[in-house]
Amino acid sequence: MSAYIIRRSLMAIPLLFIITIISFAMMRMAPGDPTALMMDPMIKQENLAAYKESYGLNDNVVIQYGRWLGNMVQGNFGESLIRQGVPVKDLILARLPNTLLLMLVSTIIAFLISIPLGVYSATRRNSKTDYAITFISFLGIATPSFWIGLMLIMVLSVHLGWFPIGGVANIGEPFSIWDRLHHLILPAFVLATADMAGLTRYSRSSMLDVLRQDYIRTAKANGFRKRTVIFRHGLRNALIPIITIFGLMLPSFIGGSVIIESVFAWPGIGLLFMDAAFQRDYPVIMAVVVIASALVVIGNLLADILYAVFDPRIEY
Amino acid sequence: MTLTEEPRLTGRPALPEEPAVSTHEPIWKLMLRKYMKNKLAVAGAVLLFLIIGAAIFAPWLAPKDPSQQVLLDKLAPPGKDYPLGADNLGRDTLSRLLFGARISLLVGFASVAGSIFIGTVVGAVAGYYGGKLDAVLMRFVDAVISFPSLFLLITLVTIFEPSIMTLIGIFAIFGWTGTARLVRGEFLSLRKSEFVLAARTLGIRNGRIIFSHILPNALGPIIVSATLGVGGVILGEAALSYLGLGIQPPTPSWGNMLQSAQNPQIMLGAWWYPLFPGLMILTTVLAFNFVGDGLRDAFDPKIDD
Amino acid sequence: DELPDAEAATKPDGGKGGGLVLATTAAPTLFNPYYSTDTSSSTIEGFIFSGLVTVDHDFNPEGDLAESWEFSDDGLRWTFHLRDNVKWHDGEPFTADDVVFSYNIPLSEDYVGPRGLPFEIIEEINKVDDYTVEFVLSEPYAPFITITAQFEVLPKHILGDVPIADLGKHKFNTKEPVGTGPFKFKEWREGEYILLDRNDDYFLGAPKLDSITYKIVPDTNTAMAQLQVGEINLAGISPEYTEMAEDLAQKGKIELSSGPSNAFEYIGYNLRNELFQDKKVRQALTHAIDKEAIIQAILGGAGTVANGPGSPANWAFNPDMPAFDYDPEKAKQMLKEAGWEPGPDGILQKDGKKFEFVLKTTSANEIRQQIAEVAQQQWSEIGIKTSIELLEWSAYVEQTSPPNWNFDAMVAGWSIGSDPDPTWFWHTSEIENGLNYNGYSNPKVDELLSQNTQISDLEERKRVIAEADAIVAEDQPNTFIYYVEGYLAKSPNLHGPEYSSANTYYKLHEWYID
Amino acid sequence: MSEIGLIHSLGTEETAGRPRDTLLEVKNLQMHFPVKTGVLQRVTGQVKAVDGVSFTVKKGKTIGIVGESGCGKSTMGRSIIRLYEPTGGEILYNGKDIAGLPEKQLHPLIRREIQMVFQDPNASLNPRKSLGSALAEPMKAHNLYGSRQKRVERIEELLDLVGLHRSVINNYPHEFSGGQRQRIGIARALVLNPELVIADEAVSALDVSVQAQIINLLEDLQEKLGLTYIFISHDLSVVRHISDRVGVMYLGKLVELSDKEALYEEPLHPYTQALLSAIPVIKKDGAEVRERIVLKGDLPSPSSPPPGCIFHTRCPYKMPMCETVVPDFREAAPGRQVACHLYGEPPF
Amino acid sequence: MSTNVLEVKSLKTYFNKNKKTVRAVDGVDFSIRKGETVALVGESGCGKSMTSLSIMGLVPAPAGKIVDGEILLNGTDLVGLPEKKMYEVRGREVAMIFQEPMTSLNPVLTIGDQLSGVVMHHLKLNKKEALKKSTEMLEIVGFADPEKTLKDYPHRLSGGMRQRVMIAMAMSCNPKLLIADEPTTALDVTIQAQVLELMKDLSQKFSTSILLITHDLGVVSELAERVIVMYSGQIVEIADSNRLFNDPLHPYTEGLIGSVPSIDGDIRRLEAIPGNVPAPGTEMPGCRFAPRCSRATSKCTEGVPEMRVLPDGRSVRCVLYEEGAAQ
Ligand SMILES: Nc1ncnc2c1ncn2[C@@H]1O[C@H](COP(=O)(O)OP(=O)(O)OP(=O)(O)O)[C@@H](O)[C@H]1O
Ligand SMILES: Nc1ncnc2c1ncn2[C@@H]1O[C@H](COP(=O)(O)OP(=O)(O)OP(=O)(O)O)[C@@H](O)[C@H]1O
Ligand SMILES: [Mg+2]
Ligand SMILES: [Mg+2]
Ligand code: NI
Repeated sequence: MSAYIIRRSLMAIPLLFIITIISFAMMRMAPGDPTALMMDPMIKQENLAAYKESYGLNDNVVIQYGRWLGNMVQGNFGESLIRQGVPVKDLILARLPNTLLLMLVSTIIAFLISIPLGVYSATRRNSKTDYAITFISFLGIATPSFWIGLMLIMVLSVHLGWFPIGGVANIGEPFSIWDRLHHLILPAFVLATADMAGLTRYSRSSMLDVLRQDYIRTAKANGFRKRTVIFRHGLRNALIPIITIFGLMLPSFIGGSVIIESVFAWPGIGLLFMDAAFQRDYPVIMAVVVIASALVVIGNLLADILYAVFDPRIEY
Repeated sequence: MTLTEEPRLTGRPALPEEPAVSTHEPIWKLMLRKYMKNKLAVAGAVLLFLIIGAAIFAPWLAPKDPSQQVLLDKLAPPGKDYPLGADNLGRDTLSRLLFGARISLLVGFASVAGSIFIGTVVGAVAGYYGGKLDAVLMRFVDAVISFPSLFLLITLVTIFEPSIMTLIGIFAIFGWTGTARLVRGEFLSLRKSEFVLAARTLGIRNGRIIFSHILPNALGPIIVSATLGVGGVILGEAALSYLGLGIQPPTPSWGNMLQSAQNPQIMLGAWWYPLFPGLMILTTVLAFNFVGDGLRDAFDPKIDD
Repeated sequence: DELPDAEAATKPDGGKGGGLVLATTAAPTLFNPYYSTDTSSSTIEGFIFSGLVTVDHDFNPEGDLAESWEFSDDGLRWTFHLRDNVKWHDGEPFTADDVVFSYNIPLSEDYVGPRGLPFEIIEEINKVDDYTVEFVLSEPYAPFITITAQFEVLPKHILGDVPIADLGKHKFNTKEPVGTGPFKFKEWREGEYILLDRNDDYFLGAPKLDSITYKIVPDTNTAMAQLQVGEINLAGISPEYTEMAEDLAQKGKIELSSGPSNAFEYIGYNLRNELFQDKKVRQALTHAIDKEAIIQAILGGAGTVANGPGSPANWAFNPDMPAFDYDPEKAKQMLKEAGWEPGPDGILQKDGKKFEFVLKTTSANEIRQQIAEVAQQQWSEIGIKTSIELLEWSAYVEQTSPPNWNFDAMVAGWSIGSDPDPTWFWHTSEIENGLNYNGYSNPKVDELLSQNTQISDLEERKRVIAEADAIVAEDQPNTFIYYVEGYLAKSPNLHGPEYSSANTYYKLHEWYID
Repeated sequence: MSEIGLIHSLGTEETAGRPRDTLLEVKNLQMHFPVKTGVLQRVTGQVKAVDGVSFTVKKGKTIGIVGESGCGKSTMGRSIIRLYEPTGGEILYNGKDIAGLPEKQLHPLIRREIQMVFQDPNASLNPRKSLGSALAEPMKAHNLYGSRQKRVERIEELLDLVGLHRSVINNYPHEFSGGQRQRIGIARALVLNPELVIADEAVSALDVSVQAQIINLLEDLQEKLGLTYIFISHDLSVVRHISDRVGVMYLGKLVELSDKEALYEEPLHPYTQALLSAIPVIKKDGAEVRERIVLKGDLPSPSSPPPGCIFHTRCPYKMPMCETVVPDFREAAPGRQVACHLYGEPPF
Repeated sequence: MSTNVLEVKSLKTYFNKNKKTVRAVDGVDFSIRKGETVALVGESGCGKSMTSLSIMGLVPAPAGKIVDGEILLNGTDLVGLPEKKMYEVRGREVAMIFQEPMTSLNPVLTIGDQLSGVVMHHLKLNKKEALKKSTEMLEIVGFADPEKTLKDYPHRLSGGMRQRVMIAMAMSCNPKLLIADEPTTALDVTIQAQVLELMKDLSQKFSTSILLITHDLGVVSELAERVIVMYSGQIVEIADSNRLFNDPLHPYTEGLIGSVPSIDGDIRRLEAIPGNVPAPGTEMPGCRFAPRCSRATSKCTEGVPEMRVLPDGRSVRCVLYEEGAAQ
């Protein structure tokens, strides 16, 4: 198993390599450069030139990529072009935990809510509850998540004042779990909605598939109660395909985090990326891309491992 | 008993059979019947029909010129002059919604057409020929999937100004991987199916096998994913609009009309302005999902009750 | 995390205090005035550091680290007398050495930063004694006091040994800035906030506020929502929110103050383009735009119609510039005179060429976007076809600025500095590398502008600038649209702040919260 | 049936040294599949699905191949029709080796002359093609029966031949019963006037009564059209009914090949004996009852076949040498070949 | 009467689909005595499985429903028995094994989990006892190393082994009736022989009654004492297995037997029954086999012939054997 993990991780390297090349090329194709932000009557062109020179922005793109890659391989993401003198690593480290926390919690929410709903819906196929759950799931899929987020902020935060309007914690207060949760709940929930809806649909059909299987008939013929049949004999089988979905969901979670982070002023790597993209802070852009792709790769690896844990038929 | 003395299979006709079936029902009718059973799907189809119709006939249906500004009527509430109110420059929301439907649907359909095309070609080639080609193509798909697409999207939108064409291109470029995997899966299993083997032993060429035997049988899932894809793109455009990267004004799209919902001043003072584009997006995506769901059932041979 | 309120009990004059919470949508970059260019950084630099002089609410220079100053009759020698009671946040005393050190940074060969320009006129800086410095300028330069002398001073005892080339990336800028200002740097949480503590040893007396929290939010909408629920207690209101702000003020949730801000918005024409080379055409284009309607519809009234450059917020403003009021008929008439006749499709034509062009602006600014839409509509009514191109900020800057000048017309705005010198915008010498994107060139204007910075007499200078502005207004290289009206919202319990386009944080140390 | 005579004149060029009536000669055919394991799909071994099979098929005769599930019957059939590229051995069709030929060269050689009938009547027809277009397609692919009219005539002729009503020409597969679909499958195999038909479990999926119809049909067609069959089945009774010679496969190898009568009367290989005895038979009065030999254990995996004689793990007559020495496939009696050490010293 | 473990009386199980009624089981009567093995034969779709699922109370709802009839298990009518009571019957009183050993075991649970689960459920044993019982059962069905097998997952076992596990599971609670729905159809002949031997042994050992469903007449002949022949939802003939094969009464039975190629008989032409089984849901007056019957007369289509018990105990549903019909 561990050999498998190592091999899988090694396989991810060329993947990441391709991704960095594409990103770098794209990024450098984008018009404008970091000096766009420095539009100011007091700027002297020579100063800008010196600035570009000092960050090597005048070099050939290939050379720049080579330099970047060389540093990256040594774990050095370079320094921000905008926040001069600040290592990109510091920026990432400050933001990444927030994004991870948000993703983790919303994944948990999504799974905790949608799987039971889906299973319930499947076992009550064609009942009123099934239709209701189906309809709500569809609504969840069809509503733009930022819209839900904005609505919730308007109602719950601005009007009722139940939740803070953004951020990860109250500023200047000592760390408290409650405070963290208070800030976390809305964004995590909203980030979870779209996937939650899809996941509910998916677990429903997965469970329906399982309920059609022969071994379920066997369990029934053995006189097990409906609940036992569903939970002991059906659920684990139904979960197996859902694990794959988990792997596939990750990219959308990471993508969705950009939007949710900006709706909820959540200082994660998504917001960092947005800023960096607009400011053309190349080292930061590249670092976020690498981290995000690595997250997806890790997530898929995790999904594979979970798959093996849940499905005894998979052997390494 | 002398049954053996009456060989039934010699002579012509060998075995007098009644025509196999009394009702000659083509497959599409069968699927239509399954589809019609899904009430939500029928509702979705009707809705889509209406929405697409409205988009096509927008110039005739729209009460006003969608770009005609009456600055004094800025954010007018729904009423006689403006059935659904006016926007922040005093343009008629209903007219803009109708013309916006053209843009949103165009982006949706065109980019999905693009991504389905790419995905189908890649998936078909990978699935049918298998082996190294498959491995290489699938690694490539993996790379694209692992790409933090929204991030790249943002980068792309900054490279190419977010015109309709670039958005279509961008969504197509990112949307195809799912289709590719799906089609590959279908092809992998279908290419081993006996009717494909039979076609091969009959000397039918690969091209014809792919297009005439496998593809029609893989069409169901492709169409379903396309249907859901259009909804996804419409949502995606709205999300990009939220970040200010969607279809750019003054061209109306539902996404950029909804974008104003961010503004608490409008949300609190003129809720009707973001409400209607929001509802349009919701209904349309919902309709696409219902239709997709219905089609899935209709195409699925397993579900027959 | 530490409790900022730890020393709340030891507030100097009891009762008053509290924390000021501000919000920005653009995170600051670094706290070193010689390297940062963005407003967020400058604002915070103003809290942490002090300059030789500052300006009051009306741009009048006022001593800060310098108690007084004088200049020689030829306007070349400036002598500043420094306060002798100023301490750096780390307790070291502030002296003339610090000033000499700081002002030499941009003059150094090795300097890699964006602030070289205003220092170009400085010939040398001399320490006269510990509390006196003398600046020698290469030529008389009127804006010296309000531009250059405002630069904040850095501590030599900390940075003196750092090679100038490395100064931009020094951790002083981001991790441990030490200044002489009313607030001390405490913490910078990446992407979240910057926290400053009161400097009890501030030379004008300990501030009454305990702390300043400078929050980073992703967009104005969030900032507005936070203002509404009191999560922030001071905010500038951008024009699209004036109605909401007024509403909130009416409900007593906030208090509003307002005034003209030192900026103007315009549609600029690329005079390199044949279409716009005829002055008459430009004037006609202006006649076609209903500025008043724009102000009402898009800004909720928060602006005044502009006829020419400048701003009513500063003293050099010329209220009597030629005006080209909204008059589409006249516009058509003038265009006809210029040879533009409607073609079969209704679009104006001249010599077989249609009057159509691209109007660029940035998607980063919703107001400009809307102005573009309105302009497009209003021009279409006189037979001019425009298409709007919205560009993401960096791309926009790159396309419109030297050496590309890739635009026909653009919706933009300029904010004027503490000194109203218009040279930057209109002087021919500014075409090649400067801000004169239009490529506007008028010898008379050049002459006036060259004069203006040499005149130390305020009235005389005002007259020269006014004359230049009037010529520009007549030439209409831009359709000047409006002068921005600025709004400042504060929570009712915050005392002290008042809208000012010159210096929002004037006398910050006296602000307090009940 | 004017076309039927055509093929006979086409396919009978003589090759030196080959008996006139030998249509197909399979020599030491091997088909090894790589085994890919794990999620990484690395090749970790070989499935020896077919491992050195040799036999000849005479024109107009039927050879039956029996064996348990997974012993490589289908793989062998598919290798012969070149759905797979064999990893070893020769397939001499009309004296020409087709084992390694690329598809382009196969097309004129065998795609008309060798056809296959598949097991699953549901899966072997394209659900989206009507009967008519399914049958017309191969004609178009080979540029036969040039006009539409001629093709329709041919299709009607085929429908008559396999006992389907002409009116169903536009119907789709789902509108037919299993037996009817199998008739369509047979009709399709006959469209191109083949010489050799490989029937892979062609009747296994059918109900007994329908199965009998199809078997009778196949027999009639052979008689009428002079077809040669390779009939693959796991059902020994069916194979006995239809074949002239029968080969018994075990783990990718032929263990016994013999004329039908001899094989069923007196099976030589212990595996054949066990196989025959295991078949449940309808006990009618007077019918003799075979003594049942119940084999122990399961079929070993073809990816790790036992050394020596592949059957030794289950063989009731196992000898020490069986564990190490691979028995030759040799003539044990006239016209009978067996791979077993019990028949070590030929001839009897 | 008291020796009958199972009595099925005029059982009707219908499916409602697309407003069409499919009479999957259309008035079936039969009984099984204690210790007896009865075979239910007939072509695909004739209602064999539905009959057995009706007994188990597992007719796929809501489309399928027992609309009429009684199923008496030791005198208790299972039709309409509350679901709670049925839990006690299934697996305990009536056990069932299915055709597909490959898919009938839960792939994610070990053999031990599945086997001991049943035992714990019905015999109220604790985990340890249940495992012991499971080990015993595996031994009985011929596993050499039952402890190891308990820890295995189904995918590691071959088809024959899985079917033996299924049998062990079915027999573990010592049911009165074992329903085996095509238990060997998916198995190879040599493996089938093993399983058939096992079933023979077990039925003797535990004197369990067996309802054997199959379409393989050889298997019937091997295992069953009595045979029930079904055609299109109805029973057409019931007879002792010996009599049935030697002297079938109903033309369908006759055709069925004639269709099977013989392994050691003469190589004659097979006596195929022409035509097809009527499509489910087809309504027809009279005998359902009439359209395929070589001996059909006009009488056949007039009304559904009654099931008739002949003096020698055989029953048949055919006009040929009706009172007064010419033999
Ligand atoms: N494409 C393939 N790749 C890898 N292994 C294969 C492939 N096809 C067949 N095999 C393996 O080869 C062996 C023989 O398979 P084959 O299908 O020829 O058996 P068979 O005798 O036809 O069995 P059955 O009676 O079940 O059809 C099996 O172990 C099978 O798993
Ligand atoms: N879920 C269902 N819905 C509708 N009809 C059904 C369903 N299951 C079975 N039937 C119908 O009931 C009839 C009897 O089916 P059953 O499964 O009992 O046949 P069988 O004799 O067991 O056939 P086989 O030998 O193929 O297993 C069939 O004609 C079928 O059409
Ligand atoms: Mg096979
Ligand atoms: Mg059945
Ligand atoms: Ni007879």
